[in-house]
Amino acid sequence: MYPRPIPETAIWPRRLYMLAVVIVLLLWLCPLFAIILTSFRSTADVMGGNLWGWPTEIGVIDNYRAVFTDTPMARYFLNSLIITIPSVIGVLVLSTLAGYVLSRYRFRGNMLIFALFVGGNFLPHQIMMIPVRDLMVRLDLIDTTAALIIFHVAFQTGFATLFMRNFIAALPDELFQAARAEGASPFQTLIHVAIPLVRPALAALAILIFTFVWNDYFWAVVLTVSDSVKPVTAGLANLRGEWVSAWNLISAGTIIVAVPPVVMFFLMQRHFIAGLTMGAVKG
Amino acid sequence: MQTLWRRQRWWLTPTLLIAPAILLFFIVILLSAVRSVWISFHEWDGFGEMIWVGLGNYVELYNDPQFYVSLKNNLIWLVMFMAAPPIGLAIALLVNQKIAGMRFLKSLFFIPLVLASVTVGVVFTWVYTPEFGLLALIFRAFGAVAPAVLSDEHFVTFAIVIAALWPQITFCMVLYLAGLNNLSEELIGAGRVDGARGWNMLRHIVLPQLTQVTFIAIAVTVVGALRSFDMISVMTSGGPFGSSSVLAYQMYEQSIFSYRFGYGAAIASVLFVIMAVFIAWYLTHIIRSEERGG
Amino acid sequence: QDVTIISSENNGAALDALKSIAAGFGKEAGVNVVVNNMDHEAHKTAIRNYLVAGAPDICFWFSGNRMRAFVKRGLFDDISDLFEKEKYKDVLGATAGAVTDDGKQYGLPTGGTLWGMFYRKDVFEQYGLTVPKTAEDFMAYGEKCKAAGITPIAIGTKELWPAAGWFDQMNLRVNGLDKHMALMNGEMSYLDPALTPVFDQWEAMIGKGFFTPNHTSFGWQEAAALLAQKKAGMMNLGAFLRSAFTEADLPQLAYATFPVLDPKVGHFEEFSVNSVHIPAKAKNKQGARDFLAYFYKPENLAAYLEPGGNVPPRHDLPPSKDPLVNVAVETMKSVQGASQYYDRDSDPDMAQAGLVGFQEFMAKPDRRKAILTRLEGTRKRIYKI
Amino acid sequence: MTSLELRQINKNYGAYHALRGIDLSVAQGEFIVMVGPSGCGKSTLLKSIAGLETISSGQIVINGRDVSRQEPGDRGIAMVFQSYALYPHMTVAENMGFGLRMAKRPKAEIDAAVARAAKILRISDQLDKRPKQLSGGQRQRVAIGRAITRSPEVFLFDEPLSNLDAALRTQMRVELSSLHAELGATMVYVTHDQVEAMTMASRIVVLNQGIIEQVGSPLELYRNPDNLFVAGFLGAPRMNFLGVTLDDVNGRSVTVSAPGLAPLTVELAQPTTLSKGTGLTLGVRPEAISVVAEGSEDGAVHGEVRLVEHLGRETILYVDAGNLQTIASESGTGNITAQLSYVAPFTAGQKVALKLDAGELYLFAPDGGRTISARKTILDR
Amino acid sequence: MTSLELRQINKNYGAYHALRGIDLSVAQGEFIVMVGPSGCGKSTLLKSIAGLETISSGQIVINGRDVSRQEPGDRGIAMVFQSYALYPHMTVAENMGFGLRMAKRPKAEIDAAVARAAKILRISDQLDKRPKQLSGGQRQRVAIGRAITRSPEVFLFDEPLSNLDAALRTQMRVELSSLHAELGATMVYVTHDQVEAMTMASRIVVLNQGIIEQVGSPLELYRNPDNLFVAGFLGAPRMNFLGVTLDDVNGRSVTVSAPGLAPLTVELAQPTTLSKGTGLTLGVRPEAISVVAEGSEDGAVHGEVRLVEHLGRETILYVDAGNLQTIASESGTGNITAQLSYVAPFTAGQKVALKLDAGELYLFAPDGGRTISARKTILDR
Ligand SMILES: Nc1ncnc2c1ncn2[C@@H]1O[C@H](COP(=O)(O)OP(=O)(O)OP(=O)(O)O)[C@@H](O)[C@H]1O
Ligand SMILES: Nc1ncnc2c1ncn2[C@@H]1O[C@H](COP(=O)(O)OP(=O)(O)OP(=O)(O)O)[C@@H](O)[C@H]1O
Ligand SMILES: [Mg+2]
Ligand SMILES: [Mg+2]
Repeated sequence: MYPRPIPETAIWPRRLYMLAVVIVLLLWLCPLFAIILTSFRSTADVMGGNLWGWPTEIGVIDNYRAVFTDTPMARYFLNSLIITIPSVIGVLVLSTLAGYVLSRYRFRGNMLIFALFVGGNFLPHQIMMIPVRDLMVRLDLIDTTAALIIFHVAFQTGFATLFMRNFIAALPDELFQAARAEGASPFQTLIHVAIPLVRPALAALAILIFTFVWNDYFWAVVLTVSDSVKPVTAGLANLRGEWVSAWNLISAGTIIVAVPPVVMFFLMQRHFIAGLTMGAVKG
Repeated sequence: MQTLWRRQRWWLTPTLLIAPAILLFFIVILLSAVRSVWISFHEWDGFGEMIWVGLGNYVELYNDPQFYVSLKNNLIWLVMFMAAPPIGLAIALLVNQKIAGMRFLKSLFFIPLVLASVTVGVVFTWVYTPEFGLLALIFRAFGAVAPAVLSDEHFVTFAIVIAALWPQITFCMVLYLAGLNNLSEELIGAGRVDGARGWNMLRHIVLPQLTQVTFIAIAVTVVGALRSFDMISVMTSGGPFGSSSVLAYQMYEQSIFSYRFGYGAAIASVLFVIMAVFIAWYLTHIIRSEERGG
Repeated sequence: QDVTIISSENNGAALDALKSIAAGFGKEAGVNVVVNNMDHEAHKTAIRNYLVAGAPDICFWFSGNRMRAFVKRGLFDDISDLFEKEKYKDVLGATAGAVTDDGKQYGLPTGGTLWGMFYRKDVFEQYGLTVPKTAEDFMAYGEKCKAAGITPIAIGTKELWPAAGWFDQMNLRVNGLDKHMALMNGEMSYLDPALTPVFDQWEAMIGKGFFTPNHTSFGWQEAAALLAQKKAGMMNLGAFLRSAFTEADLPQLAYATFPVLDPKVGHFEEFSVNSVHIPAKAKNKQGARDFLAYFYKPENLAAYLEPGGNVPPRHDLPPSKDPLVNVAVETMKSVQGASQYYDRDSDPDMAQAGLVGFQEFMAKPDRRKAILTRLEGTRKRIYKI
Repeated sequence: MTSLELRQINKNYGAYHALRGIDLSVAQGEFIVMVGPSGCGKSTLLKSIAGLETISSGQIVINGRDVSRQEPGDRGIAMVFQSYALYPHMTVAENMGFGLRMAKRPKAEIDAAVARAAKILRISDQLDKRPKQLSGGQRQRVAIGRAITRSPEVFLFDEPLSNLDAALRTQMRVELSSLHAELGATMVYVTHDQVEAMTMASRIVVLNQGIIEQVGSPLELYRNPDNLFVAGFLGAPRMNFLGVTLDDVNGRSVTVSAPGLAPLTVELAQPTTLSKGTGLTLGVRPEAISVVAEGSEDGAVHGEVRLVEHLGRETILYVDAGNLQTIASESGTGNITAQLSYVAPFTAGQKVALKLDAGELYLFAPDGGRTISARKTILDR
Repeated sequence: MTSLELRQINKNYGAYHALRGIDLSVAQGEFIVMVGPSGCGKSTLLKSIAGLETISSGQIVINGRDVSRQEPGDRGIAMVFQSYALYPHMTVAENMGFGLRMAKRPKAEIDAAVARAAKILRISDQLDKRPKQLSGGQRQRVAIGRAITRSPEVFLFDEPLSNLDAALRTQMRVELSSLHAELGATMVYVTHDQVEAMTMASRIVVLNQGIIEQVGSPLELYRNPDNLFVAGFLGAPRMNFLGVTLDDVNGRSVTVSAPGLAPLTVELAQPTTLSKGTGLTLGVRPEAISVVAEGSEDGAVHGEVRLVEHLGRETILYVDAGNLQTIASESGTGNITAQLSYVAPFTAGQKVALKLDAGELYLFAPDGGRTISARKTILDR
């Protein structure tokens, strides 16, 4: 392990070290704390310019309630879930299938397909903006959650395939040979051998894709209009338009938007580093 | 039928399995990219007729001062973003200790990674707000007055990049943590026996083992820098007067605000070419390491 | 069949009014009415997409050039029939022109915004300020404010357009409406010497520090908040800035016209008209017409306009309870002509360049030549000169 | 009855010719062990039989059926891998039943087959554990159990014991032999380990660079290697090879000698056509060398002890035989290895005289190294 | 002169006590081999000496200096790892010179040291290659070379040969022994391999569960194991252990027997205080067992051959000795292993009578398994 572990017997150095880490962490998350604190302030304080002093009253409940009652935030939230969950599932399915094929079968063009997946994943979004919009128009999907789902699944599949391919390629060859020797079909091998083994990778990938999709703003702006389909990121931008200097409300909205990915992350974090370790970090 | 399937399944199965991903990805992503290049040779307002102008858009771009501002800003992004891998590594090293509670702190360090860039943009706009913001507060503590960084054409890009670095550093940190997990215990032991310590250990033993991670961190960072859009859109809309614009944002602005989709596509294509250089570098690296069997 | 509406209302009260009108109509007509509200700025982007695909049945937009851009491309429905049926021409007067193209009507004006200078009476009283009437007055006013420690003019140019508004006002006062419109229509050069005095005086004001420092950091609402918080003397905007004021402070808000810069020039004002339209691709055009007719009933329209402080397009509405509206109505009676607003009068492409240019000028007045040259280049490109 | 037959198997990896015309016929119930240096194609051959590699040409016949083009699962084989290749996410029972489950057999049948195999291997009480919870030897048993449940016609093993430690390896080796006796199935077994090869095989196949050098029973190969390669490959420490010249031919008896080596007489299998003076290779196993009193007339070689290794009751001497021309022995050229079956009090530097057991000399032809000395009896030497 | 001294070394991993009061004194130039079952703490001890693990208590003294709290790089040791642990991004020369470079030695000195080490190991022509371009044996040499360049006071090896194949392992083993003779340095060597332990060690240290069971020369340990553990650990095939009861005590001579085992007389090291009827363990190595004619009075055990293994000239018999109570032998309980040093024509199922060599019997005390039989001479048994 590097850096060298502080020996378990050195209790004081360990405590001091933790203290130092906590201090760095506080600095690191300082902007976040600032906004959390602000979200607790009452409107009167904010309007009166009392942004950092002792709050005259606590506005947490009012602020957070305002976000949900004065705006369609609840709706945006639901939309985001409607968009994000199928996207994550779609990406996981497609990329597992593609990653399995790319890592377990040698055929001409294997590398080329892989390269295109990887390369496409690095394209600037803007270059696809107009044609994707046109495509969705032609499919009559513009301003529907389906448009966002299709786009996100298509785009994230590039990255996810790279990830899954590396992960499955890192599994021992002999497991697959054993399955084949036992008469399992390629599809059975995928279901019974590959997928159970890549579960940690799927977990890590699920977190990443979830945050990518949940956090998308650009495509939300390009492909949606109606409140009934707009995700929270675009919703948050809307809020800012309405509440320009009501920093307490904006802060509350911001925190609310951030909650699901943070929760998701904490739920799955056990697998996160482990999953990444095998999948992403290999070339 | 049954036997036909059994005979042919060795190639049919993989084909069927990979087909959906390929179809979707190629149609939605790759075809769109190609079509965009095609659009860049036209003058088009997004709904009317497309008028062929050949390289007209590119010629205009060549003479557009805003283009160079954006290009310069992209460069600033690129250069400043390169701070993300080393800082990410530093934090990863800091938290890579097995002490009770460290796991939880580590997870807290990850938070910026999962925040939406809109969120980060809002957070930092708040930090930078003149008079009320955190930055102003800090300056005031030292008896100084904070510059209004978001309205100063000289500071604005740096200010946005610093905000954008926040999640980017986190991403690099996560990658490095994964990499540090994978270090060979024996190599480190060998290094220690050879008397390498501290910086020497990092430089000669640890970093060489992290080259793959560093490579990915740099790749992700470069892409992030070139793609930067959300933060600019949220924090300044390219302002003041275009001074914080980058190619991606300028493209968006031209297409959406000025209704010049052909011109926007041309900007996107230029961005694409810049990116292509990088993608090519990345792919050759990957393919080469594949061939080495890694 | 449903009726869907996309609005871009930043004013919560107005939005509520719209929603209750919609609900009322829904109940009456027995249909489901959906109101999608968007951020004002985001809406400007979104409308380009949704008019082409996924159009609602009703959308809010701006009349004048901005409307015509869509009309030219056949994206707005011709509602002359509705005009005939409901005899709107009789009640609309001049504003009908703003929604007319080639003799046909494409929308209903929802309300006009008269632009001008707003201030707090109590602040003026407190510091002994008076409303500036002339250029000299204005300079004196500015000095006095600064001496009192408040900003003479609150402005936030983050959204770009407030700077252009200032330009419009000055150009109208210096060059008059015809020359201004010539510039807007691309018929006049941005390097024309006639513009020199405009920028000279503007530059002098900037040089003296009359405007909010770091104005590019602020949106108009934040700037309006400065006015409300008594940190600034005046602000050039429409009456909608009242949304930054608390109910208790509202009576203090007062309107004044922009100072006269050249007494030889006539009285022109900037008066922009918002409007509501039926997209050509709307699915339920009949429902949309029914809704518009309902919406445009005097009582409904009045309810909708009430919170925003806009000037009613129909002259058969009862007088507003809002003194500011009544002032505006009065003012409009004496005006010799009106422009809409920089970004509504000029080509969108040109507008984008102009908005950025004026913001830059306000921040870096010394770059005037470069900025104007650039704008001129854009004008030449757009109008193919 | 022939259980497995390989006919002219060729396998190319691109330009690389990994298997070159392999012919082999294995009788029902035989235990065939394949040995050969690393990279000689053992695994490739095994995988080709299993169907995990497609052969370039030739035929694989199992119990009379040509299975060359069939899927591995349909060939009636089962394979045990070096790394066990157990599915880590399945229990022992699931691992063992996986093949039958894939073949959609009824659950009762699967359970019965698993129980039977578990009983044979004495792992019935481990069935609910996961591979991670098992020791190396137990894992190996599960891997074998997985093969057994499928009741294949041919078992294939690719170095199944090489990941175990020495003691466990010995134990599993014995168990595998018993299992073979019990099941009576045909087994093909690849190993690096000489002891495994010698002790388990009905017949050993020696592979080298994609061709079969020799096939035969362990003792036959040990006592009567067909050529220099096989002679050198089997036996540890390795056979000593000395460069000698043909001094005299007398019917089927020849005399050879070398500088530093007293003349020795060797019986040939057939009268030779080689002419005097030809350079040949003489082979003698370390255990056929003994130390005699200095000056004894039996002393064929004189040298200085370079290193002594004591192995319980055996002693291995590495003797520096001066200018004697030896060929690539373990202790480097110029050394001769002797293995004494007693604890010998030698120390490095000591001068010794070595006697080569006259009945235990091998002579190899100059090119290709074909054995030309007479065949030895296998028992009672 | 004492080169390395361990005093009461303890090491805890949390609650797990991995090393328990290890005491050991190693003389300058000794070759110490540590053996023991997996998990007994060999690597832990080696790493503790190197300083890669911090010991919980005790002292490590190298050439008179207490280094217990020093950094690995300052202890004057060099370590060779099982997986070589070569720096993949450095050339061979850089790998070998890295330690000196870290010590900021002048370049000329580093180059000279590398060249010298490379010459000793015959890899001078490989210096510019990277580890990946080398074969296993070459890599192993580079790893050793890296240790040599640092001219350490003590070399530490952790199973350095276990990743090599059998032939290479034998070769490297001999080379390492020569290297040791050449450098005259102190070496501590951990291995799983009995042959390595027996052939290379000046002294063997047998570790078990964190304590030292016995220290001594290879033959001493082989001939005179202190206890049942050491007796069973060294020697392959393993010593046979039989449960016997004490029948008779006659001064230092006792008679033991068991059902199925004729009474045997064993000499003790000291007069015993054990009473008749006590259960003891009798040990006899497979090579001390011979087959005698059925009905001969020498036949101490009668049984049926279960398995025969032919190893070149040796034959190993696994004999099912009926109701004889044997303890955990390789072929399972109830079997007795005999190793005959000739090719024996036995087949499974045959009835045989076995004779146990009277001078080669070991007797172990009931608890802890301390050896109570008399010590054997090492030579000339
Ligand atoms: N997929 C492959 N592509 C190209 N060459 C291969 C491939 N698999 C094996 N080879 C080559 O074929 C030869 C035989 O390989 P094989 O694995 O059969 O050797 P082996 O006898 O099993 O060796 P070992 O004892 O090391 O396991 C080797 O030279 C190897 O490099
Ligand atoms: N870092 C550690 N934390 C906890 N326990 C450990 C650690 N390292 C080793 N151990 C335990 O200490 C004991 C000794 O381990 P060690 O690696 O020294 O064994 P070994 O004798 O080298 O075994 P092997 O022959 O398998 O290499 C083992 O039981 C092991 O599980
Ligand atoms: Mg192999
Ligand atoms: Mg170990």
